[in-house]
Amino acid sequence: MIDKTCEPLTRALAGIEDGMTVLVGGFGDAGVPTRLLGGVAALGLRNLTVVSNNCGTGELGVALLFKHGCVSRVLASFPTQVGNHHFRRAYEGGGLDVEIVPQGTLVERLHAGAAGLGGVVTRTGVGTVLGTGKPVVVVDSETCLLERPIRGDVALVRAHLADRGGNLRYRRSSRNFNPLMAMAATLTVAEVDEVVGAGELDPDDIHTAGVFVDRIVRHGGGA
Amino acid sequence: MIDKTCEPLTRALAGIEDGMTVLVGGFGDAGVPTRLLGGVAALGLRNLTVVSNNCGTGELGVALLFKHGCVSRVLASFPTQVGNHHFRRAYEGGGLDVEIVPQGTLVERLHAGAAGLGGVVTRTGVGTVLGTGKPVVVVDSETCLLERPIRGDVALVRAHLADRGGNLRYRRSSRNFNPLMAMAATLTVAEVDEVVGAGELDPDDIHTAGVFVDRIVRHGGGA
Amino acid sequence: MDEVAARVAADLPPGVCVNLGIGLPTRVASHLDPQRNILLHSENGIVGMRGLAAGEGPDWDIIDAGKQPVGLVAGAAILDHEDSFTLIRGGRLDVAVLGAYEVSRTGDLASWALAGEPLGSVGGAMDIAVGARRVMVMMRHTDRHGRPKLVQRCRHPVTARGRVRRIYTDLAIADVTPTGFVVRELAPLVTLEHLQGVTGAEVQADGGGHGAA
Amino acid sequence: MDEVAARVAADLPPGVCVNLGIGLPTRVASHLDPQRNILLHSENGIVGMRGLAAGEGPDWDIIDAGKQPVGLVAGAAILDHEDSFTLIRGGRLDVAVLGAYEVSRTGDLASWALAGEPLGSVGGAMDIAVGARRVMVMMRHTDRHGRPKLVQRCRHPVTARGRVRRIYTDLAIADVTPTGFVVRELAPLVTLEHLQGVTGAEVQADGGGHGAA
Repeated sequence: MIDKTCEPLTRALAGIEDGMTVLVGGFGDAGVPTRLLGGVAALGLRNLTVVSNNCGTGELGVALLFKHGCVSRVLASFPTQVGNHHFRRAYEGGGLDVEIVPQGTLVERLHAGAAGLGGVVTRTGVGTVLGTGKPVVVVDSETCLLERPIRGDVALVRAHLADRGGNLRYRRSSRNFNPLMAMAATLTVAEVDEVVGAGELDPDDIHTAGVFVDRIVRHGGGA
Repeated sequence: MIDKTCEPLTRALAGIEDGMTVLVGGFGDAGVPTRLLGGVAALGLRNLTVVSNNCGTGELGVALLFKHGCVSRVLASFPTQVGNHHFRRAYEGGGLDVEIVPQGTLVERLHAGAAGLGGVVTRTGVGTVLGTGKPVVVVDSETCLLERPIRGDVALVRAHLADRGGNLRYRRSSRNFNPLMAMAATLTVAEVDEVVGAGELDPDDIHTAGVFVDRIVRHGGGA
Repeated sequence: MDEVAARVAADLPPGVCVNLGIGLPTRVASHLDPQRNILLHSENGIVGMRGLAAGEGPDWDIIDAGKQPVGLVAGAAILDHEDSFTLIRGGRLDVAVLGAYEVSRTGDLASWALAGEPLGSVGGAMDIAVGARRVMVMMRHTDRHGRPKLVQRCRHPVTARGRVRRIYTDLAIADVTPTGFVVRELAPLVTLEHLQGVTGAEVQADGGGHGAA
Repeated sequence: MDEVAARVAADLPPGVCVNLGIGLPTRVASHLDPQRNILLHSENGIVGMRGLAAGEGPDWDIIDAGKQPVGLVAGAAILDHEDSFTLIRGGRLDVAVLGAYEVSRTGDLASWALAGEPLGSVGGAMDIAVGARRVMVMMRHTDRHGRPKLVQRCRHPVTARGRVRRIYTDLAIADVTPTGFVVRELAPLVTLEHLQGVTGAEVQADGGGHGAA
């Protein structure tokens, strides 16, 4: 089995470039790959499209991407939170395009991207401003929106355990978007608490198969 | 937590009626709920629509539904196998409508049924006889089929472990279609090797949440 | 609003799976009778959520949709977001109790953004409103300026059309029916006339078996 | 066909994730060099499959797509069908080696049903053919009646259009190119003229750097 652990951080982030679409796991502060995000912010990248349920609070995680002006477009279900001053500032400064996506539609658009599907057919958003102007499909006389797949050039995910081959386990509700995003990108980098040897995770206990994961860094490592 | 274990078998199958759509977990002989299927066959039901990757071999499992003339329609990706004489006989006797569904399309149609989506947009099957006559959606100038959701009135699934509240764990590749089908039906009945108390499965180790499971029977129990 | 929360809790049928929206509906949790086996769902992937016990420290990997630390009941399960929204839209979420800015007489829900504000946060609300088998709203009867929140047509951006079945407010319990709002109960000392005065659409007295309290 | 299987195995780049179709392609597995870290995928939910070791008993919960018992390598993962087909169609299946009834000069694959037969079994073939990053076919050059299986247009029902990139047969290795079949290698003692005689479409000599063996 190939060893996917990867240090230093800059090596784990190699290939992430201006203009790319970056999927970021997490919900609120749970399951957010803070070390990876700190690393991306430090690279000084520009014009990233970020897909993340929230837009970060405080001085950690996704917030840093806004603080350092890395983001030109963000897709999120819940951007407005107390403490999201870096997002607010970026938004109010202009030059940041925000697309509000219903959380379940975000899920299914990521699933479509992950699974090579051409779109999502959902009732969610019909008759609302978030459905306005979108193509519709009528199924059994019910109107549904046809939503587009989301795929990342990169996914940054946060897990609890990994084996060297990239098999991942998450802890509690920090699982959230991480498994889905890990499958929906061309390059997937995981930040984990602990790395064990190949075969030390029971095949039935793996949440994300290593085949979806390209590189692993430890949560506690340096910048 | 409610105790979902349910005996005798006839009680676990109560409410399954002529003409219903029944999702049956399993791939080949792995992960097939044989006790539940024996029970359904013994009920002498008629005109069932069965959704199952395979159509059974020998004298066990899905084969019994064909043997006892319960099925008028079947959706499967791989019905033709050595030893499937009961399916063959039902098919050649007429009165059995067979819809061949590509395995990954079967997966996504079940997912759409499970997740309340209006359809599936997939490249799979385009330009083949299985795509002929189906509605298409053009996404970024690529033609995709629009496939319909599949939802069961009943799902019969096979797991290894359950807790009393219906949380399930599967063993090895007997997992296959079972988690998906467990989520895609109105009534889900699980056949398991062992039942443990609520709280004895770690919340991170559950493959199918008990909220999707209505009744549990033991694999070793009587007819 | 704690009496309202208690009333919502008492009205939930035993054994159901319920999603409580951020804000006021969260208060329903502390009024649930554990004997009635009600399963709390949180869209970020918990089935079997509970409030933290007195003195129980937070585990920041276990949070609710409002990003606050919570606990897990015995028999709880963790889901990823995909299975969590499969539960929501696929028929296994029996009841949603949501907060709202407005509810229209046809059951339209406005809960995710304010009219004229450039940004809103929809979260899982649209999926929950579309997917839950029964959508109930728990809110104050009027906004902080005293304006009606039960209205003829929503002024704020809509979350879902025609999905709300029942509204619990500090003044009344009303159902959305084909003929509009029907009052099932009035809070103590509240008259139908008073209620009509603070409601933006016609409120009908209950003609059926549910006598006004 | 074991030499062909060995050749396919040798041509697989190190570290790739590969799906081997039922039938002949399965034989590739026993020729893989363990040092090259090739991950075998089975669509019924295994990543990291291996053949049973000598004397190793079957575990009937661990089967391949052909329903035969197999083993798991250290570091293997079990997936449900949904994640397994996400892998297939989503870009993480690097190579598929499939069996075929026919391959057309434009890369159409016919592998799942015979012309005129009322029933066929498609299994995962259509998804794999559409989803794998590189689709290769391993088959005999002619059918049991000696008829060509590399053809102008498929006579049998098609699995996917224009997806096959390379074909390994007992007589040759050929690529599907914009101008049709180009022979990359001939088996020992096979001439291009002989190959053309048993092929249903034009076979072109390799004009590039891949000298015919």
